[in-house]
Amino acid sequence: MAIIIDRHTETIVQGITGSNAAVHTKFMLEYGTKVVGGVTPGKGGQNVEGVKVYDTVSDCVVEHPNVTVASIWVPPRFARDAILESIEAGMKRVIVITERIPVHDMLYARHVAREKKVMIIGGNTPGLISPGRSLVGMLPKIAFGAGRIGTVARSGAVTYYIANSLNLAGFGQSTSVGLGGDPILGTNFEDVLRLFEEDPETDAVVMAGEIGGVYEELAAPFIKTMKKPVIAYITGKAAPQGKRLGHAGAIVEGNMGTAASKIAALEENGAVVAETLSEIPRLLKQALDGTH
Amino acid sequence: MAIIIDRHTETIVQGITGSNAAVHTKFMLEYGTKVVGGVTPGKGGQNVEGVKVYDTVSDCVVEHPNVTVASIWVPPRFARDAILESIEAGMKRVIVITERIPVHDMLYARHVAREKKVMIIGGNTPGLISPGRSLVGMLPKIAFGAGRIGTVARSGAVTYYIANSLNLAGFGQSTSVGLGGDPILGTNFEDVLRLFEEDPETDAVVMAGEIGGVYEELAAPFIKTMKKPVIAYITGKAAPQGKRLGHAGAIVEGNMGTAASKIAALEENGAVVAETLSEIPRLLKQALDGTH
Amino acid sequence: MRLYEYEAKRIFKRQGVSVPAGVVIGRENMGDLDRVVYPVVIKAQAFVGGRGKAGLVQSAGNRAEAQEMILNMLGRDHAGHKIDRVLIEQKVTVKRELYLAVIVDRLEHMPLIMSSQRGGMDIEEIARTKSTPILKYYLNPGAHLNDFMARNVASNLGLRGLLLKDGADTVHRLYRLFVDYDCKVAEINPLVLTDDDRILALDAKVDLDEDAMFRHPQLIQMGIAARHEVGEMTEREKFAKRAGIPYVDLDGDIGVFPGGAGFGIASIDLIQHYGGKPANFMDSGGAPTQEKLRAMLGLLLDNPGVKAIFGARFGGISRCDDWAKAVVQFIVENRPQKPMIMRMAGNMEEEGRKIIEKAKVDHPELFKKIKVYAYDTPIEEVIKETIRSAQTEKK
Amino acid sequence: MRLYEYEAKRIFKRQGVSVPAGVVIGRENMGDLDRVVYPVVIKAQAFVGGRGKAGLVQSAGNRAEAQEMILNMLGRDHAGHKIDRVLIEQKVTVKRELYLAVIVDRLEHMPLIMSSQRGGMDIEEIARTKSTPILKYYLNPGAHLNDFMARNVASNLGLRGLLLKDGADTVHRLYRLFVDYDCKVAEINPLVLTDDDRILALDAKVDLDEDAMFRHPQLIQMGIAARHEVGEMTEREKFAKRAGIPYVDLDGDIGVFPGGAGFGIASIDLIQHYGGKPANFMDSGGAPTQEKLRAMLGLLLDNPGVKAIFGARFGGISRCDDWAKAVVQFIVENRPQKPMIMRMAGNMEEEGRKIIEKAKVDHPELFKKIKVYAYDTPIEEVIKETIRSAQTEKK
Repeated sequence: MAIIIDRHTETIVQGITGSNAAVHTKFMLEYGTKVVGGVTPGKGGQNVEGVKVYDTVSDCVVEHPNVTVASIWVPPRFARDAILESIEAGMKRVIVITERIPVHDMLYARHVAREKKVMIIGGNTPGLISPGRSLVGMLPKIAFGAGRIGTVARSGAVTYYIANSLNLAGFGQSTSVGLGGDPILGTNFEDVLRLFEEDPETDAVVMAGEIGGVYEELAAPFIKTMKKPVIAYITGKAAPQGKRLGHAGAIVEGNMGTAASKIAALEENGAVVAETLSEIPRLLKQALDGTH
Repeated sequence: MAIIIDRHTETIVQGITGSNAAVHTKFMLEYGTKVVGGVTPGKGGQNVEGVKVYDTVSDCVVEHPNVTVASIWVPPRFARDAILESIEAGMKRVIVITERIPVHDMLYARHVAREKKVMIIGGNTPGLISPGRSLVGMLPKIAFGAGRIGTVARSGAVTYYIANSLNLAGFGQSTSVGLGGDPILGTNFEDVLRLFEEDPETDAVVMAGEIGGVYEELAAPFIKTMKKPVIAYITGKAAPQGKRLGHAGAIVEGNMGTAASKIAALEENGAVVAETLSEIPRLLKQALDGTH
Repeated sequence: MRLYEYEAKRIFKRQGVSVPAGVVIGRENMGDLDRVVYPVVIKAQAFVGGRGKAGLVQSAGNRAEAQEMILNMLGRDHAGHKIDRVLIEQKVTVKRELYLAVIVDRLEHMPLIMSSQRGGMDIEEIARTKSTPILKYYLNPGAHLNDFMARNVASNLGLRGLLLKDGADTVHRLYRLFVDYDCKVAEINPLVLTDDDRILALDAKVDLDEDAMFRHPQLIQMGIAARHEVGEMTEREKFAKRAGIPYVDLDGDIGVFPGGAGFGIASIDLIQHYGGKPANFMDSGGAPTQEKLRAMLGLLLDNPGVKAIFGARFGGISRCDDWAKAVVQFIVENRPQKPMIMRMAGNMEEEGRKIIEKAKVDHPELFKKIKVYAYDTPIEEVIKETIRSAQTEKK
Repeated sequence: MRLYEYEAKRIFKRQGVSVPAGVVIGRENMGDLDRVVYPVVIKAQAFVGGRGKAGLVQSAGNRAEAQEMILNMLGRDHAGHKIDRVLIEQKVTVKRELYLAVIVDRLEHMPLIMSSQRGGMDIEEIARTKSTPILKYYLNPGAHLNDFMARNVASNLGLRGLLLKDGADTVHRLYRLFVDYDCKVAEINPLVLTDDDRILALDAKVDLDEDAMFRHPQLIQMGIAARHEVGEMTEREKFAKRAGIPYVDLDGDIGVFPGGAGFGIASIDLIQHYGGKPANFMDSGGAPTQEKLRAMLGLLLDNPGVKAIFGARFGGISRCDDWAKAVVQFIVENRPQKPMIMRMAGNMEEEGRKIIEKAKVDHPELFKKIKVYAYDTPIEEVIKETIRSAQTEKK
């Protein structure tokens, strides 16, 4: 077992005829992911890398009733509609690769997804991988290896470097999840930490956050309740201070959003915070050995 | 016990400073109904018949946390907003006296009410009365007397004549509900029949429908399952045939909507159909005596 | 409120739903036939369907042919409507006939989009026999139509490739029209695909919500306002319309002066049931003014066919005292000779009673044929007495 | 994307949110001071708050006084921004200062309307100490603001009687603005009630969603387009902006050529951690073109402060082969003398490796100071080596 996807997961690619989507459809198929269909309106009947293209998600679902996961590769202005289409057609998990989706669009899609109990991951996620079983998105397979560490990060490249760093130290991953780099995310740290906490194939979690936003702080109270160790890596300590707008943001978010506020919230709630990438496997080992 | 309202029900009047609402606030108070507040935006602080006027329903609810029923007397263009305001402020039943509310407005208000499990009665309802206990709306008290017959009708005046006819024959009412004359109703026959079926103080039900719409036909299958006798009175047998538009209506509604289709659906499902007003108490007596 | 096809198509055009090029022609502008590119289809404008079978939709290859057909159609009666205009449209070559409609579904209480790959005159038969599927797409009230929903409908219409987008666009525009104009129905049957791959609304049926007209001043600018839809209006019906009174002439002799639309319908049934013949249907609306009540009585008094007047007021939102004042004033001013058998009960009944009693004392001669019963007389007895009076008057 | 107060107020006006009469003045249009009705308030235009305390908001009773103050403000530095415009507004007499804002709440993921009966500079203090309640009104994303909701907010602002309607109208318009312009924040602090009972936005703060600019061509027509918000831009930053590259100059000696924004931030941290000094922050975006990659390298090469370049590509959506091609072409065309220590791993790594190896064989002299490590070298080793190279170069 892994979280969110496994080797039986059937998946579709929305926007499959785009060049990036087409290349990564090939990579996913090579990895063993069951890509059963693609969707591009007006291009129904074509095929991409041997995968049949449909005009609508519902057309695809008629022929593939077991598909539960869609990945979204369409341009940002069409992302909201593509997400809603997948939700209405019955997808349970929607992995949004598209980046820079308008904030109001994503708020709305997220709202509909929550009402329908659908998980959106992203936008601007590299996707997720359960090494050796399934890959949805565009993560480079070389970075990952099967194992018992869950990872969850906002940045795609940081996800790869962490897995890389873990692999070099002999730690494989149960599942690696990219939350996405957009400001509004369908799934946040807490959601994924909960899944890892319950997953019998995961022993510990590495979470990587960064300056900006509130998701790291919001996850902190849950970490306190977790039985599994959490190693956190927060970037942006050296970044120039971000902007602030008016009083409204401060009223709502208080002092959240800096690297320092995130590190403090995580440490106070029992996460072990790494300073560098190479420190991560070391701290992980300590935590798992109980020597920490 | 009666259905929907009883002597403990606290109620507010939206649009209380209008002339009709003001007169009927007086009548309701005289009847013993607990009218605890009125609402007219911009007129907060005034009072009508000794009832305090508030700017918003929420302001009123702060001072009267037990109020659960609102009646709506505002002009049609403000009705949708007034209904939604009452729903959001926590009202459980909204009695819409206003008539000729735009269809799309009422569809929306009805949709929100169903989501929030709020009962809307009307639009264009005369209201409802549990004789001797409470009256919300503008029904003339003289028409009604306490007893054990439930009545439910679309037309206000027909409601009065039926109660009148029942009273002259010695039958009082547990509750008399006016569904309302607008084309889209918040509550339909079936909803009210269910309440009467469960009400220990109701022995039988008189329902009065009329040509047009589909609510009578939709209620028929439920009548089949009822233990209590239902006497139905359908008007419009002599009315000129109504219009029909295109094929769309026919595709959706089939042959529903005529007096004949309603009478047939009701009789097939066990209702006893009266030809005249005076026949109603006679058929009721037969049904209750089991001699029918 | 139903629109004529040409009115509906004007709105379609505004909203970007494509329709064939067309001109509306009546007797006054036959000259416009010169502006038309032939061949054309000539369609008589009437609310009532079945035009095809009645010969009111015809093709013409040239101006002379068209003019002859039009002159032949104008003035004809179609199910109670006099044809006074035709719509002339350029003929198009049709590849496929589809069906598309947005409707307020009164069963589910939701907007409903219906679509079928087969449209045209036999759509009801298709629906009944399910020979071609009709996709029903429900939306939550107030919801926007998302692009993918429009595509799903277009896909169900069998539109592929570039046409998928055009079809979705048509669905979008029709749904927008449905919402923006407060429609009860917006139907295109047939929606056609032409031989040059255009999507056109060949027919257009729109039913607007009368109760939402207040927020559509643009319709009035377009000359679309409340209208009488069933048959030609009588003079009395026209007068009633101007006075804001829903009124329909029937062919009996008992004038009906009821309170409320619902009881108006009931009283017609009851009069027939007891062997009488109602002269009219009438509705006072919620709380009529005294002026309106007097106008209502005037309609009955002026109708020579009316031999007796049945009146009823069960005071709810409308009060008995107001009603009594209006009735008394009417009687004093118009000195009716016809019997008026009425009943008054409900809110402010006592006050109303006093007004009537005082009038009787003041003007005994005017009240000889006038009776106003109270709560304790069943309404059906009042109806029966009115029927007897009408029979007496006729003798 | 933050707007200047005068830009925000232009949008306010368009949407019917009342603002004081005002003129924007820079050195080029001081003559417009003649058009102003005195007394006025002069407000320096800057993104950064704290203008009051910095003496950048002042009152003037006449033209001479105003001119002197303005000349004094123009050119001044305020937290890294040079003041080049002021907004001059007619002075109003304030009865009450209120607070009103609509914001994307990132905790609840909903639009949030906040209102308080006390506004002004101490609003954060009010929020912290709860001395005056701040009403938080959440809306479902995509939901319309119903009239009653606007009234509830206006009522919380303490507006009564006729002002209730005016206040609700302002709330409506601000919320519409928030939705129509894809705002992250639309804030009025203070919203004032004047002595003649007008409701005016005395200040205006708007933060737009950069990612939604594509659907707001009207903003570009108004002269509002993407801008650099933090401090004055350096020449390199201006060049980067034109090339569509998020880029910030820092004051170190290691040029950072990362893949992805997230790792760009991480690499700056790591360079500092290991004792180096980054010269810049840069973001390639999702899948940069080869042209963009070369422009990114050009920015670093042309910067005399950069002694060594650190590069990293972990190919996800961006492929190693594309990256390798761009890097090789850049090297061949520009013959860089600075050390470039890089690492390439991920999708299409093998293909990328072949491109680099071939280039090394073809142009051995160009690759003397250039290293491209692979998957098996930890990224931190690459960073450390770059730091060492930079130190060597400086000697």
